[in-house]
Amino acid sequence: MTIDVHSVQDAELVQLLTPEGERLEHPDYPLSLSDQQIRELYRDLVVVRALDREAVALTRQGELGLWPSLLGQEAAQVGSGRAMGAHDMVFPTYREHGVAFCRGLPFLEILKMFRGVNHGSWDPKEFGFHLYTIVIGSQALHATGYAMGIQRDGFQENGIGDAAIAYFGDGATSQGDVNEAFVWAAVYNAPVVFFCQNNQWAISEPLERQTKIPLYRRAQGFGFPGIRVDGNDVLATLAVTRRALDLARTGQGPTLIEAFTYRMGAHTTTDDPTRYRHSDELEAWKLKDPIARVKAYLSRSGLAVADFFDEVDAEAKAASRTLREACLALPDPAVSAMFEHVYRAPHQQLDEEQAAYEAYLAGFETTAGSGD
Amino acid sequence: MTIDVHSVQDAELVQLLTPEGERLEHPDYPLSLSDQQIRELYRDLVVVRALDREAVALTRQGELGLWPSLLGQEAAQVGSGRAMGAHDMVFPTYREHGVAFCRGLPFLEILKMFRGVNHGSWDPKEFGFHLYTIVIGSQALHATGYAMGIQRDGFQENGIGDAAIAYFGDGATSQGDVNEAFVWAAVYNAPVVFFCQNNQWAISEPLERQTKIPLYRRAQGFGFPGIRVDGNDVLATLAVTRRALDLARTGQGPTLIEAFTYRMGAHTTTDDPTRYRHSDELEAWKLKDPIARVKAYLSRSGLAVADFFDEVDAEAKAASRTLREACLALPDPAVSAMFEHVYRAPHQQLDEEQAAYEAYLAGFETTAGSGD
Amino acid sequence: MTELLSDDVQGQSAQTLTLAKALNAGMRRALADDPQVVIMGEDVGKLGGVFRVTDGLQKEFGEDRVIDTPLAESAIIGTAIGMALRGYRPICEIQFDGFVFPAADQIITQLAKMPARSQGGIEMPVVIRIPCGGGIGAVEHHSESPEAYFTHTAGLRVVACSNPVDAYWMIQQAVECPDPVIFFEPKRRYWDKAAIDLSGSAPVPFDKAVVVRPGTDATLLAYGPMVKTCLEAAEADESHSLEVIDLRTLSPLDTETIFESVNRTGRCVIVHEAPVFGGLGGEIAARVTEACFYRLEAPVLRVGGFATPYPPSRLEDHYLPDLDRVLDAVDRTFAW
Amino acid sequence: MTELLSDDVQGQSAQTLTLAKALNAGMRRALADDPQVVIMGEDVGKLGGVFRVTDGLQKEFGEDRVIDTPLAESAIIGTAIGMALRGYRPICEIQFDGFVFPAADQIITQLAKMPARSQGGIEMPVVIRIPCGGGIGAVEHHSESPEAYFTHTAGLRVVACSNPVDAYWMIQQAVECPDPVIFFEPKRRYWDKAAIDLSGSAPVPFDKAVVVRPGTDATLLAYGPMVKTCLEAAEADESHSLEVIDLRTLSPLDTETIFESVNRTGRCVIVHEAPVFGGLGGEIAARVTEACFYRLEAPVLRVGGFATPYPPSRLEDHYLPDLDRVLDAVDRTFAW
Ligand SMILES: Cc1ncc(C[n+]2csc(CCOP(=O)(O)OP(=O)(O)O)c2C)c(N)n1
Ligand SMILES: Cc1ncc(C[n+]2csc(CCOP(=O)(O)OP(=O)(O)O)c2C)c(N)n1
Ligand SMILES: [Mg+2]
Ligand SMILES: [Mg+2]
Repeated sequence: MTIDVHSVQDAELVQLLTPEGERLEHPDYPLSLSDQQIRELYRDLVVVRALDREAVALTRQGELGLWPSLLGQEAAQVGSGRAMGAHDMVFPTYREHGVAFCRGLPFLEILKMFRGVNHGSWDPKEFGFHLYTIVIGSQALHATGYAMGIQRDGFQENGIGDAAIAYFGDGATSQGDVNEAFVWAAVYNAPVVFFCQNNQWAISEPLERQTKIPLYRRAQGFGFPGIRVDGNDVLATLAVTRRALDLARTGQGPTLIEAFTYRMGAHTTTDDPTRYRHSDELEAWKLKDPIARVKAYLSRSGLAVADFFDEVDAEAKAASRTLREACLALPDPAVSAMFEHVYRAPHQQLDEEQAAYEAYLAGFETTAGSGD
Repeated sequence: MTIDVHSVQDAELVQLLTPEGERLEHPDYPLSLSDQQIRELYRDLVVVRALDREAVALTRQGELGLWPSLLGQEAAQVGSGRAMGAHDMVFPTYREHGVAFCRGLPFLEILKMFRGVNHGSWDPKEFGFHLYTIVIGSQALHATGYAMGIQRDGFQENGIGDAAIAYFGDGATSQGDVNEAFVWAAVYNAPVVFFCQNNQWAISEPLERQTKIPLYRRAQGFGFPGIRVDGNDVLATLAVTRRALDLARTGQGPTLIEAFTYRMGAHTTTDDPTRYRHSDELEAWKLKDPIARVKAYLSRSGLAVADFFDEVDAEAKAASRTLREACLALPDPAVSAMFEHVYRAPHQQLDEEQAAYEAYLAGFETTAGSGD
Repeated sequence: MTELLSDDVQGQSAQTLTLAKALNAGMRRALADDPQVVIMGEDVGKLGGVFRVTDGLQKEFGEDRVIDTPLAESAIIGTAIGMALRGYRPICEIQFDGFVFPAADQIITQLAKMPARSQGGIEMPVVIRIPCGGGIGAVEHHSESPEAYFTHTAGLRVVACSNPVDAYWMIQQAVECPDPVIFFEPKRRYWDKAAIDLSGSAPVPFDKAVVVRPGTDATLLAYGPMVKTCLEAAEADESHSLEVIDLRTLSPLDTETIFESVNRTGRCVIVHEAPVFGGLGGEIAARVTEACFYRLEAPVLRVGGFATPYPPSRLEDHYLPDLDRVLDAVDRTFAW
Repeated sequence: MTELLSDDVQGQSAQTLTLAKALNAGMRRALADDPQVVIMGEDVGKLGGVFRVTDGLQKEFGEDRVIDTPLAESAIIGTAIGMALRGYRPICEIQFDGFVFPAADQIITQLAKMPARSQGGIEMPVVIRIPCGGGIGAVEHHSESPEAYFTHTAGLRVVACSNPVDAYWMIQQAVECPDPVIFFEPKRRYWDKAAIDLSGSAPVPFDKAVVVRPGTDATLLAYGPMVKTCLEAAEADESHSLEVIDLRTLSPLDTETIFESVNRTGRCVIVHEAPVFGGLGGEIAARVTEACFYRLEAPVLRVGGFATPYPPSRLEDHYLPDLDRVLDAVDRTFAW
């Protein structure tokens, strides 16, 4: 099967930092960051990768039920995550741990979900980061509706315009909901950015099962701009996302960003990618690692020295240790948590079920002198 | 609201016969028809319009529950309908009476559905014309799946390649199912033609509620060709559809055809378009009438004389009369029809329900000495 | 704001309105009371909906608040969820019962689950209006009663109005409700009229059933379009005193009102247009039987649609429960 | 062709297989028997499905017959309908129970209705396989039991297998069935093993329930994953002789087998993982009550999920009916 979706890559790809760590300029995407800001991006990338790796380890040890690793997608997530303003609202899938990190969401909150403690129950408003959505593509519509709300609020609640940004994968572009979101966003000129991480795989299915042409071109068919960015380039991702968010918040409508990247790990910890893909693909992508190129750039240009890299590594290690400890200390949820938030107004049948079940559980306590 | 979807019209529109009846050539769509063939197309257009008008009249008289008139869309339907081969399979909406006519489906079959005698129960295989589909967009997927079946049959059952063709409206392009059909058709390179009759309205909603750009460009976003044809031009529609079907049956994949036309009547007989659209729009479109231009062409070029036109009118009138009589003579369905075709294998609960209901009805007969 | 409006409304107090107009008046009041309320759907704006239920509202409240949407039900609900996340209170219209299914995923996996998913952090005050039921001679997909799909979906409240007065109040209660509400409207009763006191506040709580006709011998349970049918049946039955309860709320069920009645009468017939098989009647029958086991003189009987798709309109009179079929079941319960 | 295959299969006769492998063997046989059979779904090809139920089938039968599809459930069913119209017999896989809802419209308005719509002219031999139920510690949407949405949908047959032998035969019966079949697979039992005689023909008809454990005092009705739970409960109950029926077919219901049992025992408990409220149990309870009214010593009781979304996995043991909750209901029915 010919992957013509790849062949066009180089010509159409926005890149500001080559895999070798060479800084490029792009006429449409000027980016000036302070040295400190670039070091911060490096720090984000390293810490996010470390935390993700810790979560994988915790899963292997049976502490989490499952973990969808972001390995390889750090730059796409940190670059876009750092492009946002405080009041923008992110609508993630289940793999946006790096974006979550940039939004200030404690990593532990994500672990709770994969430990089965809750369904991912942080406060979206506090972090400008909606709950993870597992049903593929659904959140693209939520983001679009949220953006319609922004329009009705006169674009701003907060002095500067707000925008919504929906994340989804290459596989998700086949879902009706995602395409309906494109229709709506275009028709209403809604302030929403569609951020597609094309990591080349939807579980075992390669990109050519979802499209014959590069995904960013989908947007053309709906009448708004699409752009492909090197998703392993944190600078390019940042610049492209910033621009798209600016367009959105100034009433210039939606943009589709295709972040061209690669899922370096398994789909989730329960997946075995050796069943469906060749290791040479993986090897080729290793050369495009999102972190190595920033390190190369920082070193080469003298923006950082060995001490800095050691410091960051140490920080990542410490954060991982803290995460692990906090995870292991997580209490199981109370039985009442299952019943109490289904409705806000009373629901007679559910209330009766809860009462009956609690009485039933209490029966064991009485009988056995103990219970949970 | 600016309708930028209209402004591009002329440049991008394939037209072979102007509203004034002038024959144009198009480099990509050569069409050579015999005089007789053109007269036949004229006949189709006139008869279809007459039958449709008769159905509207029958509805007004309470003989049908509802009728979605094709008034104004005759050329789009006859042109495409006459482009097909015997083994192609059409997947219509609820308004494709003209296509149905070209496929040899007796008009009465359609009336049965709108009289509430059945749900539109002709044999799709006999006519190469699937049942009407009311749920907007669903049939686009059926057509695509059918086309996948054609591929698996080695493209032909019958000596020449088969193709599937899905009809839908401008409103339908917003539905997830239609866009999913685009994804699938592109990915599998399925032998399917998507024939969108853009009649400018989805009930009360104008085109700009569904798209910001011309609809035919949607296909680009999925990686297959889209083309806009003058849907009031029976020759252009025929040529463009023929070409698309040929591409499909020779393994060259899907095409989206946007037939640019206008719904001259109400959405259905229960609709009141004066609530939402201006009569000047209607007046402007009257000048582009699909039948007048063929008549003008036939007259001007001497391909037909007054006798011919009178003959066709008489034929249309006779067909309408026959249709009316047959409609009025339609028997009501038997109660058993409701039960008997839900399952092929026995279904105990349904069988019991049928038996009980028939016994219940029989009870009335016993009591009243009559029943239905 | 509310003060001001009450005055406006007072002026129109005790009007005679059709059920459709009552809904319209209820929504007008909701839109006026709360600037976060919006209406979304196909043809709800300029046309005022295919049943004119939203007639005039776009003109009055503008295109930003009464939104003609592209043609996609999943997107109507999906974007309504997004608007609710931004603080809005959308009222979505599904044009006909049979067209709710493209939105099933957004309703079942997102709208219904998001409050529980967030452990209460997220409120989803979204109302989904669905004209339902048959009897208007329509084509396929325009006459269905899909309530059981939603009553089985935890996280949703499901209600059905049966008359103009309830229509006026219940739509407002639905908008005020912090939970997502599936709101069924009996389309063949849209033109039924009643005098409605448009001022004041709702006479009956949102989650209560109402005994609409007291009786002593058997209890008829119905909702939506079948309430009127049951009332007519009760009137027609000269040999028994039939109590008729309008359930109004389908999830939760007001079992207190139901059980009190059946414990008194000892007989119960449930009537709905939806297919009996797997319908809401089974749930009610099971609960009634459990709660009133020793008082039941006969099993709870159900009258409803058959296990077939809704038939072509020339057969719908056979499909739909009518006075005779209701009384047949009543007779059977007495003959048990 | 069938002759030839029977020989092949004979060679493997009486193998011990897991439920997942039994399904695999059943589908292999269906694919080999009938060239019109195809498999469609996400990751069903090279990966062999996330539960490996289709493992090796693409390799054996090619990419044209075991089709990895784009990621869209509505399209999986919609194109399967199209393929069926062209004469194919698709077996569609929905990856997890919670992901069937994007396909609800195609299933409910098209697949289920098309045979009736066509007055029998169109046959829709489409099978939709859905791994269902909880108990595997999964995240949201991966542990649900949506059967009641489909049993309420006229035109569909709905079945659930509970053990490897049934899995092997029922999947073949489903493929042979001219009606659309929703085929539920109890995912937490995928690894249960049993010896299966792979040759011959199905030992039990497709539309029959089976008494899997005879008893005299009360009847337990279950299907899918709960059959094993009920068998364990019956074993554990030393004071009563409990009969366990595996329903196998949910639409239609084999009421003959059910009523015969309850008329004998006088007591009945229905167990399913799906929420009790609006679940299939209500339908069964209503029918059992009507048919066995004078034999029932207690109302039919139901044990099932609560009227909540499926909870996070650390709470699923509370949500899922287990041996204790089943026996609690049994005790209640005896104490009535
Ligand atoms: C509606 C739906 N169908 C199926 C699934 C199962 N599923 C989970 S992830 C996945 C693949 C998603 O691929 P992609 O969109 O590329 O995102 P990625 O996992 O690569 O980040 C599938 C099929 C799901 N979660 N939702
Ligand atoms: C899923 C669905 N939603 C809503 C409807 C109600 N409805 C019938 S026709 C129509 C408008 C269709 O517009 P378009 O696709 O442009 O076709 P046209 O009627 O103009 O031929 C609508 C909303 C429907 N039939 N199906
Ligand atoms: Mg991917
Ligand atoms: Mg239209």
